[in-house]
Amino acid sequence: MAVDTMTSSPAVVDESVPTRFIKPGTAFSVLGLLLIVIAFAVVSTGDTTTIAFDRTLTDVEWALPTTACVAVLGAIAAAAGAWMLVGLPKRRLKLVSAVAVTAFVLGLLFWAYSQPGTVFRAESILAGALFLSLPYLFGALSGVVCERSGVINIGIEGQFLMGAFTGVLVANVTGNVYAGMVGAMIAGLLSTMLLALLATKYQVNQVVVGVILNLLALGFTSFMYDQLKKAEGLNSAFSVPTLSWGPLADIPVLGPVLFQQKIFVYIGLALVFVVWFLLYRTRWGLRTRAVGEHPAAADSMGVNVNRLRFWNVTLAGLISGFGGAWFTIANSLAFGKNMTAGLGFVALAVMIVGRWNPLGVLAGALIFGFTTQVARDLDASGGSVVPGEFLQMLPYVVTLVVVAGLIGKAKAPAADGVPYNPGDK
Amino acid sequence: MSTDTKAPAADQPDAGETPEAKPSFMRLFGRYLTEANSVMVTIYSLILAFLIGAILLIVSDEYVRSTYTYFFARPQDALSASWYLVRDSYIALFEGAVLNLNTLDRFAAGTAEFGDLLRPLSETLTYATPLIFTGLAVGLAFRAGLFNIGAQGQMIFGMLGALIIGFSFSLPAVIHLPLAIIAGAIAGAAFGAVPGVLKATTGAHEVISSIMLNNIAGLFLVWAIGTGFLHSETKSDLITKPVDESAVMPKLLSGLSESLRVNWALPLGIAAAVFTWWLLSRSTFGFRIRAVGFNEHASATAGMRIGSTYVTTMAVAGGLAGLAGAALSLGVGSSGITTNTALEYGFDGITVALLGRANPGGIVAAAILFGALKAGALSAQPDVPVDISTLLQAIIVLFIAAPALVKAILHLRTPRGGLVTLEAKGW
Amino acid sequence: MRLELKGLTKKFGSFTADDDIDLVVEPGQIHAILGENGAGKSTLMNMLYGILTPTSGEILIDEEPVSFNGPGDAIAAGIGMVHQHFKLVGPFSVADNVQLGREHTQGMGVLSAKAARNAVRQVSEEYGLKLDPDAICEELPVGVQQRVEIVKALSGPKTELLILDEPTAVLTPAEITELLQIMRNLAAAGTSILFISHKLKEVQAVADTITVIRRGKVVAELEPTASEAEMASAMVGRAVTLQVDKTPAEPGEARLEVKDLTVVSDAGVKVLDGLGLTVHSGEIVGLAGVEGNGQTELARSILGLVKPDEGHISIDGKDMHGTSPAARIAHGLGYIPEDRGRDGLVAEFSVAENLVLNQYRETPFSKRGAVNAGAVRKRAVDSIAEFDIRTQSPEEPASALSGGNQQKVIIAREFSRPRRFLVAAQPTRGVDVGATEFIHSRLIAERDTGTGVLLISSELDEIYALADRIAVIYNGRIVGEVAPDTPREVIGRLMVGGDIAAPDDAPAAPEAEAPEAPETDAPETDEEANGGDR
Amino acid sequence: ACGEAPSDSNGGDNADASFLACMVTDSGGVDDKSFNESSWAGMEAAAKANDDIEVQVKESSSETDYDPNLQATVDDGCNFIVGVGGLMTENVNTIATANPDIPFATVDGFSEVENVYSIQFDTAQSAYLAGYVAAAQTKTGKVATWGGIQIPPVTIFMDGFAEGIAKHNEDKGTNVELLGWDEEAQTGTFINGFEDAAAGKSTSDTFITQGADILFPVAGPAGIGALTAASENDDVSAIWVDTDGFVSTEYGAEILTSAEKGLETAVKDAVDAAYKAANGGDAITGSYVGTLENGGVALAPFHDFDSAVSAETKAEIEALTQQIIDGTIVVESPASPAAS
Ligand SMILES: Nc1ncnc2c1ncn2[C@@H]1O[C@H](COP(=O)(O)OP(=O)(O)OP(=O)(O)O)[C@@H](O)[C@H]1O
Ligand SMILES: Nc1ncnc2c1ncn2[C@@H]1O[C@H](COP(=O)(O)OP(=O)(O)OP(=O)(O)O)[C@@H](O)[C@H]1O
Ligand SMILES: [Mg+2]
Ligand SMILES: [Mg+2]
Repeated sequence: MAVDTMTSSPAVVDESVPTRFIKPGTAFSVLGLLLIVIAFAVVSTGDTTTIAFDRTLTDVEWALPTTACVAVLGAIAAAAGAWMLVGLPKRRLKLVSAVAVTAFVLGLLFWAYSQPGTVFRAESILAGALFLSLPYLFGALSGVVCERSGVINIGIEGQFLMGAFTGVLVANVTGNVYAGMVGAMIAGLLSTMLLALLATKYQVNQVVVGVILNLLALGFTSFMYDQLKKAEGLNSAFSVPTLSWGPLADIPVLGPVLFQQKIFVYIGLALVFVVWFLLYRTRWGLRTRAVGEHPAAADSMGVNVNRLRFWNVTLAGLISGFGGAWFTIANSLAFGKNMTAGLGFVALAVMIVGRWNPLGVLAGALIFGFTTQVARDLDASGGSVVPGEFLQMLPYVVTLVVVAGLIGKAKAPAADGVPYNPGDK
Repeated sequence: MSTDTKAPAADQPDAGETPEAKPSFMRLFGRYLTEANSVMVTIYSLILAFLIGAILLIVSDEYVRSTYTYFFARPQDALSASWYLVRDSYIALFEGAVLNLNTLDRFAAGTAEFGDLLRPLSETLTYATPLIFTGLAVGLAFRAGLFNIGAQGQMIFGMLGALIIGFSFSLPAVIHLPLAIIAGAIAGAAFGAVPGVLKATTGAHEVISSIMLNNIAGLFLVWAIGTGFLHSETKSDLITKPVDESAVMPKLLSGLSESLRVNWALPLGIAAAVFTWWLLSRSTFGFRIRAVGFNEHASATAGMRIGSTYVTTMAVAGGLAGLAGAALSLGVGSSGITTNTALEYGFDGITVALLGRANPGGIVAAAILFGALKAGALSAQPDVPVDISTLLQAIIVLFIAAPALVKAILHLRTPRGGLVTLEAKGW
Repeated sequence: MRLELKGLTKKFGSFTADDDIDLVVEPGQIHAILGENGAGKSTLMNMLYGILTPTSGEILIDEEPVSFNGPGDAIAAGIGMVHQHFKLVGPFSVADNVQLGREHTQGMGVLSAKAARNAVRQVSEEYGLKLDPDAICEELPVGVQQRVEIVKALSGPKTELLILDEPTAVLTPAEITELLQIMRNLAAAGTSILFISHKLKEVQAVADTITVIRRGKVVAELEPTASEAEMASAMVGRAVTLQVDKTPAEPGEARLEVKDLTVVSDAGVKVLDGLGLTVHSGEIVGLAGVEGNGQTELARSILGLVKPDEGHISIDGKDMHGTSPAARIAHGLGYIPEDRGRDGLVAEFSVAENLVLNQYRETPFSKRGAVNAGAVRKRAVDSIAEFDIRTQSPEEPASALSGGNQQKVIIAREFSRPRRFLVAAQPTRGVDVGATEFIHSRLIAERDTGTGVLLISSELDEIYALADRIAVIYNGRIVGEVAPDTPREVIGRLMVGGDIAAPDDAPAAPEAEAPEAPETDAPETDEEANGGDR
Repeated sequence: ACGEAPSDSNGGDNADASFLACMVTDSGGVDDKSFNESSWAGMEAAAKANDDIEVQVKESSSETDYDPNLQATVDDGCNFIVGVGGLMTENVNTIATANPDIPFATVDGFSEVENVYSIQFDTAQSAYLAGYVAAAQTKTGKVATWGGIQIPPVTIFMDGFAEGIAKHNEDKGTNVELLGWDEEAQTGTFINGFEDAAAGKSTSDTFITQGADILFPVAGPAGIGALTAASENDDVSAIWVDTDGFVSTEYGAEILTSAEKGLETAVKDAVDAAYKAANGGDAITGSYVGTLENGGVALAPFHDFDSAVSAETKAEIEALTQQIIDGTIVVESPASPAAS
């Protein structure tokens, strides 16, 4: 008896028909040509870019001719741009853009590492990059859990501070670094609990609460830090060992990067997949996403929206609190005032770059870790043409470019930041 | 961000309430006091914050803490020690921010001048001035539904812009000073417009781009100060050249005492607040900002250009933050700026804007309150821990943002028209 | 299930939305509730479903008093509800939406996608509601979304009472026929149904009893044999003319010319596909069609919010290529958007400000960069009087107005300035009979002054009442332009992509009681239709 | 603050002392593990040694706080006021001119105002010795230095360190390479702050991967990052600055030696001198430059590394010290203390 409302489907633009993309096409063509110009005009002909496997195959070094490499990479980027200009199937656009961006970035890297004295120590740099991506990873994962349930968590910075501080304190008091990590998680939990309470029970604007919680955490940890200074041995550094996975650690590249790291790395990577699984494969995840997307719908199906939000946000604090421990325990450092240096805010950006998806967040955090590490490496090797400050800007500039150029309007969960009042319709 | 009353969300008023024929003034007043209206919530927030601050002070003082170890044996020790500690601490804050009682005595005895009496107030206003500008920068953007977390970076560029004009020329002050101020505003506006342009053209969220731009601006400042162009010719420390005499903000009360640092940036800030108020509530541009801020779809349907509204709003906000920078580099930092001169005024502007409910008048008041906390804390150290001021700020704003919390703690009644809450857009 | 409400009352603050309501729904009965906008119908249903807590009164199920702490309790008690505003999580699949809150798991809270899919298939087969469990809800046409809502409501552990709050507002005539048949089948199987609708014909067609609510009070109990006029006057409290008087149109020169208009959506779908349409001065062209066939994009292209990929639009003889919405508005384009909450009003702005939302920069409302508050207020006072806008004052925020009055604010705004051509999209959606009557008469008056009007409506009754010419849109194309006396089923067939010619002996009765008619030409399954739609 | 408020919470218990010595920090704060902290230690030492001296400190968060803080110390009735940091010198001069009766001191700055006593250090000298030791001890032939912010009190260490290495290369024919600082160009690696120890750690890690086995961080608390990096790498050690890191940090086992700057003693001596002046002694004026000669700067003991450093190297250090003292070797840095 069903009557069809659609006897014929509407016309669909064929995604495989070539379409022109003028703006990105022009941009990539110009950037590619620029690289080619650099290759021939700026790089001197004899220059080489050295890639070393510094931890496993210490005697292997690849010396590649810089001019040729940069020119080839430039050509790839330019070709991608040209393809966009003459027209390419729409569904290939993302892939081609990604190739163009990668080629351009690699070209710049080849150029940067062509200076005498600079060696691209692939293994150390990649291992360092993974380690440096952790604070962004933890912060952004915590953000994902909160915002997927519809609560904006601007307070990650504050939760980091609380975790960093408490982690050291608890480790000192108990003498056990792992107790310190648990302490950091609990501190994170308690501070997000305040956010959760205000956001659900008191329906306070979440952005506002986040800003306030950051201020509160900064004031509180700085104040307590001064208090603790008066007593000996409450703020001494604790560290965790680097785990080496026996023969696995000797695999070139993979070994040093994956099998010779601190426990924080493994927890971080595991969390990405755990959070992903929980969000997309479990009852909790289904309800969480529903609550973040359309709380009234979830409510009408008997899901207690504010209770779920409360606990999700509270539990997300475990992750960001643990991220706080990275600053102190993972780095074998004591606590210092405002030591998180704004990374919590950057983690927020990583969350958006990762489109509120744990796997995307992993990618975003790695981009950040990598650019930070490369910038530090170039700055330290002293051979860079660019002033150190500009190298340090690299991660931020890359994020800007990625967000503006490739991501565009990222779509947040629809009810993100909207307090839910069960009486509303 | 709006300051509007959410009428429908109102809780139930006390059951069976019937309007009385002619309530006496005292009754009305008492009713007002026990109601969670915005004035009383603000007052109670301050009181609650200072109460919590008192607890922290007591906990942090070793001696007072020790008196609590024998509290049950001799409670009067602990109580009087606590009382004196809290009293003295708050008096110290008050003396640093408003009026130093010592100086008052000396003034009465004829050993201090009237100008000395005003010094705490002058300090309060000096610290409040940049906050007025950055608070306005954040508040204005809030009204267009934009979260301008980038005031810090905009201020840094404003600082550099004003500084460069300030030391590059030697002109009559009537031309030079305004020129340098305008340069600061333009530099801040240009930098502030960037997130607006990115949002309008690519949809990039202004919060991310502003955070990135803040970091970029901070690093740019470090680099710029070290360059030969800006770096001080006489000092090897990381400090810039001083601005020319003719571009220095004249002190407001130098007639009374040279040590009164408050300068003409303060009246400029008040003028900026008045301008912002006019812009928001009287001008057609403000009409558009608010319309877009509340509902961009309806605004677009009514023919308003959303993208250009974002760009202009962010540029104006950036210009205001740029003025904060100009106030610093031509005022207290006129002998050269360092990487620390900007402090966190840009980020504090967010808190000020929230506390002032994105209202120019409220922002000025909030900025002065924060300036007082800062000046008080600075002068009260080492007796009062410096970070108490940050904590007090956070707690005050927390309560003000959460009137429901204040209402619940103090069992206040819901006012007619419901609780006034702060509104800000999500992502 | 036998449901009884005794003295049910709900107060919001000092405002009483429902006042001492008594009601009985017998098992297997279809009980219709009628009432103006804001009469308190949805509030009543929300109390029944546990979303709102009654201020006083009690609910009895099979003579047992019950109290619900939330929808979960109501679901457990055997109540299912289809809400007036869809409660579907857009990015979720149909199966996920249906299982939300009562998930199928394979232990440890891990979801079982297979079980969820099967459950949907089972319910949809049992009731003949075809659905693809894997389709993403936000990509489905509204009609199918409505079906998802019904399947959801029926998927409860033991749904014995079904609440349908304005379920037909967004459906095509054929879909309505289908839904009404489903309701009859369910009732026959013993399910009790509470049915809310503003469409009196539907109520006449299915209801066993009718309760009329006005201002939160039960004002009448009617039999389904009552006439439409009787029902309408019971709802509004006065006599209502359901027929709009109008003289024949006198079309003049072309005011809107659309040629070969093509718009491609972000997803790559041609939402408008070479559409052509002309509207002359002094005529109302009704654009009939199932929602989602390009009406929205057409209206937005005319206003200039959507940039066409191909084609031309000219208004009053001037090509609008490259001009901004502001310029088109200034050129004499009037625009009543279909979604008033989203596109029509700034809810936080006052009524006065909303009345000048697209004219605030023109004299006399602006003076040297400042808004002239006096002029704005004067306009508001005038408009409030002329258009009978029920508001406490011009300064009251628009959000405080009832839906019908909000719509009047938009009408007043568009009718209070010079205009050559008017787009009226769904001008009376969700508006009660009284306000509808008013808006209709204004539209006719508008036409009589020589304005060209494009009336976009998914309400065939409205098209018939107002249009001088009817164009039918389907899949982004105009599939037919017909005279206003064309029979309902012809247009109904056009709306779903059929031919003008009747397939066989179609019944002449235009009303919704002919479920057997379109049944014969439904060769494709719905899964395919849904799949192809994306 | 006000007179009646108890002001003893920071400076011991000399509640009814007659002499109040006050200090104003620069933006690093009193716990900067660098010159503010050392100066404060000197103040506290003075109070500890003399019951009649009370001390107090006010912290600044930026140079815009200097004036009010200095003014507040005057208002508090301080009898001796120490401003820490070269950037504060001008502010100290201004307030000292306005209050000619109060003695002032400026740390790491030079002033010509009558009642301002300048305390400066030629740390290039101790850093020179440290550089020499580093060049002698490195196994990889690479040592690294990095700084907090590029300012004179930092770069003077780096210059001296570079020259010490150059000296070793010249005398011993070695080819030890210094990463992180180019004395000629005055450019190098800075983490743009003194707080971010995590950045210090990762910068140090980077140097280690580049082959450096001795690190010389000149970055206050952020330098701790170098010590943790060294603690995680068996073959890497570090040289600390300002204080003897073996004593002042928890990483004694990683610290080869330290380029000391005798701030604590100098400040304590200044407070004592001011106290004497107030009690009828000579007024405290002029300036002080800490050198190897007067013990104001020094190379700290090797502690745990004592056996690792050869007797030959120790003797050479002795000799170099002597040569610097008698002027045969002049360690020059653009950041060397101003005319004295
Ligand atoms: N949460 C609430 N707070 C305050 N008032 C409310 C609330 N919900 C509904 N109302 C008011 O209660 C009245 C009844 O609303 P209800 O939604 O029940 O009307 P309705 O009969 O369903 O109207 P419609 O036909 O437009 O759907 C309206 O005036 C509405 O504004
Ligand atoms: N008012 C209109 N009427 C009919 N067709 C239009 C109208 N406006 C635009 N178009 C069609 O849309 C296409 C593109 O419009 P237009 O030239 O304004 O875009 P554009 O300015 O190049 O875009 P962009 O500024 O984003 O690069 C044209 O081919 C034109 O046919
Ligand atoms: Mg309703
Ligand atoms: Mg164009």
